[in-house]
Amino acid sequence: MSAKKKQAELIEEISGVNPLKCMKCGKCSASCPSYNEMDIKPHQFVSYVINEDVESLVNSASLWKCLSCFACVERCPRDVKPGKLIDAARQMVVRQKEQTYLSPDEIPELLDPELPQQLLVSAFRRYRR
Amino acid sequence: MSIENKNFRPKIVAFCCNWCSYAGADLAGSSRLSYPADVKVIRVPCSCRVNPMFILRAFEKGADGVIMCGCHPGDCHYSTGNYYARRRMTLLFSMLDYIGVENGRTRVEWVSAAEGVKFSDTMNSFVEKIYSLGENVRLGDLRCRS
Amino acid sequence: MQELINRAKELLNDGTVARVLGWKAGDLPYNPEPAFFESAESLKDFVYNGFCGANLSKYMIEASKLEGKTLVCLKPCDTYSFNQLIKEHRVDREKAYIIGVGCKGKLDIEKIRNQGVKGIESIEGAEIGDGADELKIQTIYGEKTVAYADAMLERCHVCKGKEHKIYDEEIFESKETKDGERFDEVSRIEKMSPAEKFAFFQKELSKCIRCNACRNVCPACSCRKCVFDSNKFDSSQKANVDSFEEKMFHIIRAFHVAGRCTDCGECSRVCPQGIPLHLFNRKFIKDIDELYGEYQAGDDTDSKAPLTNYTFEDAEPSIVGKRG
Amino acid sequence: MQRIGVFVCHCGSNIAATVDVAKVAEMALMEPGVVHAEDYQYMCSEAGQAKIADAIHEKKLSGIVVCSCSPRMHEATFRKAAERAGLNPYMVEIANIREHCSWIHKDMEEATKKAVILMRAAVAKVNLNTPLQPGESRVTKRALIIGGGIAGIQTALDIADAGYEVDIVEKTPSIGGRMSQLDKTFPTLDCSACILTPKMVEASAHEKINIYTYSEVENVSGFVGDFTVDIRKKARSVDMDKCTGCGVCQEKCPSKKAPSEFNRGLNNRSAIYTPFAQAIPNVPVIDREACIKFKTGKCGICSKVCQAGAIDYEQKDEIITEKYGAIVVATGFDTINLEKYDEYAYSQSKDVITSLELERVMNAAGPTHGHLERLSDGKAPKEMVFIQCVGSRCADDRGKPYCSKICCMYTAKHAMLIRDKYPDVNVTVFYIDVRTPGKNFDEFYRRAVEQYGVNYIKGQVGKVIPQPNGKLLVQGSDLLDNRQILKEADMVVLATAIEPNPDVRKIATMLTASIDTNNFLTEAHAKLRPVESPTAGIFLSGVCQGPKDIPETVAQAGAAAVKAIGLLAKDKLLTNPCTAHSDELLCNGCSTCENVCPYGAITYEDKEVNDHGIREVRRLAVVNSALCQGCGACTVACPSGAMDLQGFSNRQIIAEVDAICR
Repeated sequence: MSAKKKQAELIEEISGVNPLKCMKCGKCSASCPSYNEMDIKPHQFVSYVINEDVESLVNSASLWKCLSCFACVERCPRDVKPGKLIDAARQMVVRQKEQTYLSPDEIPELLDPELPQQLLVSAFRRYRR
Repeated sequence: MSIENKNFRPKIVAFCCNWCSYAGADLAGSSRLSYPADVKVIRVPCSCRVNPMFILRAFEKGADGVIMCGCHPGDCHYSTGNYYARRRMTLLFSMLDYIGVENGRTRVEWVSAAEGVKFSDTMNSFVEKIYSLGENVRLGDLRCRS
Repeated sequence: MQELINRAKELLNDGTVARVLGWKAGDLPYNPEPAFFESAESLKDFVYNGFCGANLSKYMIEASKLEGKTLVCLKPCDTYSFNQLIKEHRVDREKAYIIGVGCKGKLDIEKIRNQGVKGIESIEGAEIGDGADELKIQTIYGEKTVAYADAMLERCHVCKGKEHKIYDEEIFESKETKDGERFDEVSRIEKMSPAEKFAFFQKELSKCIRCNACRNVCPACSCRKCVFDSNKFDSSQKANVDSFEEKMFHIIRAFHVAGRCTDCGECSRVCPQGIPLHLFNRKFIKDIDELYGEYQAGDDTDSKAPLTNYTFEDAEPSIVGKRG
Repeated sequence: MQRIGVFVCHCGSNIAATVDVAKVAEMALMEPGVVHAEDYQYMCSEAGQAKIADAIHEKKLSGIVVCSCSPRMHEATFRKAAERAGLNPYMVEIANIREHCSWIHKDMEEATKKAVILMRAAVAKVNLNTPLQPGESRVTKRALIIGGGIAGIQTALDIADAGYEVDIVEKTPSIGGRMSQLDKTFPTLDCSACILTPKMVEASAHEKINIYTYSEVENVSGFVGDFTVDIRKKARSVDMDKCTGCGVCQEKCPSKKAPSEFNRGLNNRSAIYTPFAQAIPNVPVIDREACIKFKTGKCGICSKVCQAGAIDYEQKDEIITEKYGAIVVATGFDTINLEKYDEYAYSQSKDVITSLELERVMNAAGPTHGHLERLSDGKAPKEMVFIQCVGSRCADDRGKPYCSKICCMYTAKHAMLIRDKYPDVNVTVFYIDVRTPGKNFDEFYRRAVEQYGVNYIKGQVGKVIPQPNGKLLVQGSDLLDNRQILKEADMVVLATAIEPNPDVRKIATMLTASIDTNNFLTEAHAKLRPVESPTAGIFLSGVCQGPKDIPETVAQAGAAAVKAIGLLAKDKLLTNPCTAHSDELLCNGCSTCENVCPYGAITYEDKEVNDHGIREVRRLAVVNSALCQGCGACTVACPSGAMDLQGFSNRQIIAEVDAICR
């Protein structure tokens, strides 16, 4: 199996998404608040994965422009959820950098008591897996 | 229960009603949705035709699993057949469980004529379950003299 | 007892009934047997005591075909069987004159023997009128006493009640004998591991000698021809001990009577090998009660039986695995 | 002992590619009773059937097994072939080695093994088969149509024109259905009412057609040729014979706050009402929920103003029981509930409407008398946005997985009509795909784009946000330009997915007609029997079977009518001989079987029997084989095993079990 194919499969595995279900309706791009900041648009994430070009996705600006607001995840009529794909690409980068995960009991002492609750929640939402 | 016999191929009897589940099995076939060859289907007009004696008979003759499929409750071709079948099978399975036969060896699943995918998924999971339970010793040997 | 005999004589003499179905003394003090009495004179052999466990309902199937009414003595628990037989059109209510006889618990000779009482010559205290809490037993080794309750059949400890469900007249007071829960033993088995359950039933069932006593005594097993004697299922009795029905006989029998069995306990009472056969029937009753609502076969003559009834919301068979 | 012939079909390569057919035939010869076995390329072909006939003659076969495709496919073919060769057709059994074997297994050895076992089971069964003779049942020459929309009306007219009595049962107070709510129809743009009303009138005037409006099917029993149906005629509170349809009652009715079903709740109607002016019958009903007389006991104005004295507050529901030979389901559709699509702001803004609501807005008899205006403030819109595929083609449970089929065309129609009548209104359509297969359909869509300048944008809308200024901000994407679009619109129209009428589930259950996961009625064969339900005598007309437009509905309605006529034209039907029968000597007379029989086919009789010399009168179960449908419920309920099912007897099934477990 080519390295490219492996990467694409890893994305599918991490995200749990089958990109072939996409019917290219564009509702994700229509919903995306960061659309104008992105070089690769949400609806295009899917075809990058299908075309096994995860490399471009990983090097894109979009990778870090996605807010994980999950509007595309909520509204996608085909259960494709581009937000999860881009999140998976981020996970892949994180894993490649060999950063390990925290264990839950390590977290409390790392928390700043001044930290806004909402930030914490959105961090959990973003990194939950 | 360990599976020592690596060549173990279970014998599985599937009773399917003519109107829904047999047609669902046909649809699985025409959609080329595979499931293990260990499953052999017996066509009955309705799930209510399945006498508990048939199921016990299958076990006694060496079946490792018996599954019965019928129309979804409310959709029986004969209006009410599957309701009676449901009670009969619930009680029979409970009795088998009561005498110590693993209840994974028996199953009832409602499969409509449109559910080829469900039929194949059901058979795949049932066969997998039977593989995990291994050969059926208990039912074939209920009254062996100690 | 004399009261009952007198009343039977009266009914015979005035032509209300043509015969009496009751019990007559056996050759031993503890084995009276069901009998028909055609004349007032023959009633001298009539007995009714603690050993008259036999359920006479089933004899009414044949008696219903005879000319005239039959006086039948039914204990409270027997009346359930009679109702069930009416429901199944097996007996003719018009052909029966039912005397609901009181009951203070029926005795199990095996329980007496198990207490080390052997060589029995006579037993005192088993009479219905005695009201004694103790049995005085004369044996060839001298007199022994056994508490009445300790000698009772299992079924009397979980008695369904003193009420006769159907009768023309009642005679004798009944006594409360219930001191256990009907489904305790079933629950105990349910909690066992599959291997333990299997071992338990294998041990019990391997005692079976296929004498068919359970089947022959069972009021629900009243088919003209039993499926086990029929070639329609390829299950007729064959010499081969390995054949299908040998192994599955008791399960199939229990299934055949499921929803119809009144839990009269006769199967276990008559089993010469002492197999607790009622545990099969009671399991079905317990499941039916839990899954489809409480149902007592023989409570009435017209309600729908659980296996010929349904609701859309009935439990799925997968509940068996989920209940654990 | 039977003399059995086994015929193994290659089905071209369908079977032969995965099953060693020669081996199956060879193994067959080792089975008890088998005296002949062969394999052939296409057993169902004329040559294949000739081989079966030849073998029956030459080898004097008493039974045959065909190892081929599903019995649901060719059992009838082979039974007929056997019958022509002089063999009782019920001496034929099929081993399904295609759908249940070759098509699902890849390994040849494994598939061959399984095919051999399936063959053995069929041989074991045939060994116990007995010749069966079908009985006859009568055909009631009357058809029932459930649903009085265009599908039901067309089917009724076609059946009635063939000379048979037809009853239409319609739930609402008038026939006409969805089509009566439409303004114009694509691709011709003719007015819906103009083409529908004559049909409604024709149906109501037809001497063979009887219409029950404001009525519902309550219970169905019986079977093909002989259904018995209870119809509940709901209390109309108006005497149909006396009412002249003058309409004064509706005018004078003081309760005018009930939402109009016909106008999709966009305006109100009176408590006593006809749904629309052309309603048939033109007799109002009193909505008892809304009527002041029924709620408070006071009022009675309609009764006072009715010259004909037709108002009857005491009227009660009436149950009519009627017999039918055939039943056609034409229950139609509704639009889905949009509450799970909050992003389109349907519940937040009155100016976001469904396409069906737009039909009412555009219609001269509608809430705005045909003027295109915003329902919030009555202003004329300048920017209109249409959103396609709302709830259609949806993989999750918010919508429907299928394409609703009609939306692309009606949206093009709406866009075109608006641009035609109001050229200053800009119309934008957000689409995923434009699907226009159909005669003159794509031309129609192109006209919308090319002639009428409708702006089609490829890309779905993500969100509709109501603005403080009353406008609607539409956030969409243009996938071809690769840009996100923010557009202020005055009105948004949602091409809402259609779904089968929710009542169809109840009706399908009564009819024992099968239904798919989307509540569409299943056809007997997707390609070859598209207007018949698998349940004999039940036919499908219109959207209840799947999404379709008016011409398709009318075509299917006609097809369903032809199938029903084909049934009604017969005087007698051959009945399935696979019915239950009771062994008199084993029967206890206990009534258990009677209690589970869904057809009332079992009765009890006192009969004299001779049981091995004992002559006595016994209470015995007797099966009426004309009523028995052969489900087998009684066979298992019977405690004594007296009840058995011909063609699926206890011994036959046990023989199959044994053969499989051997």
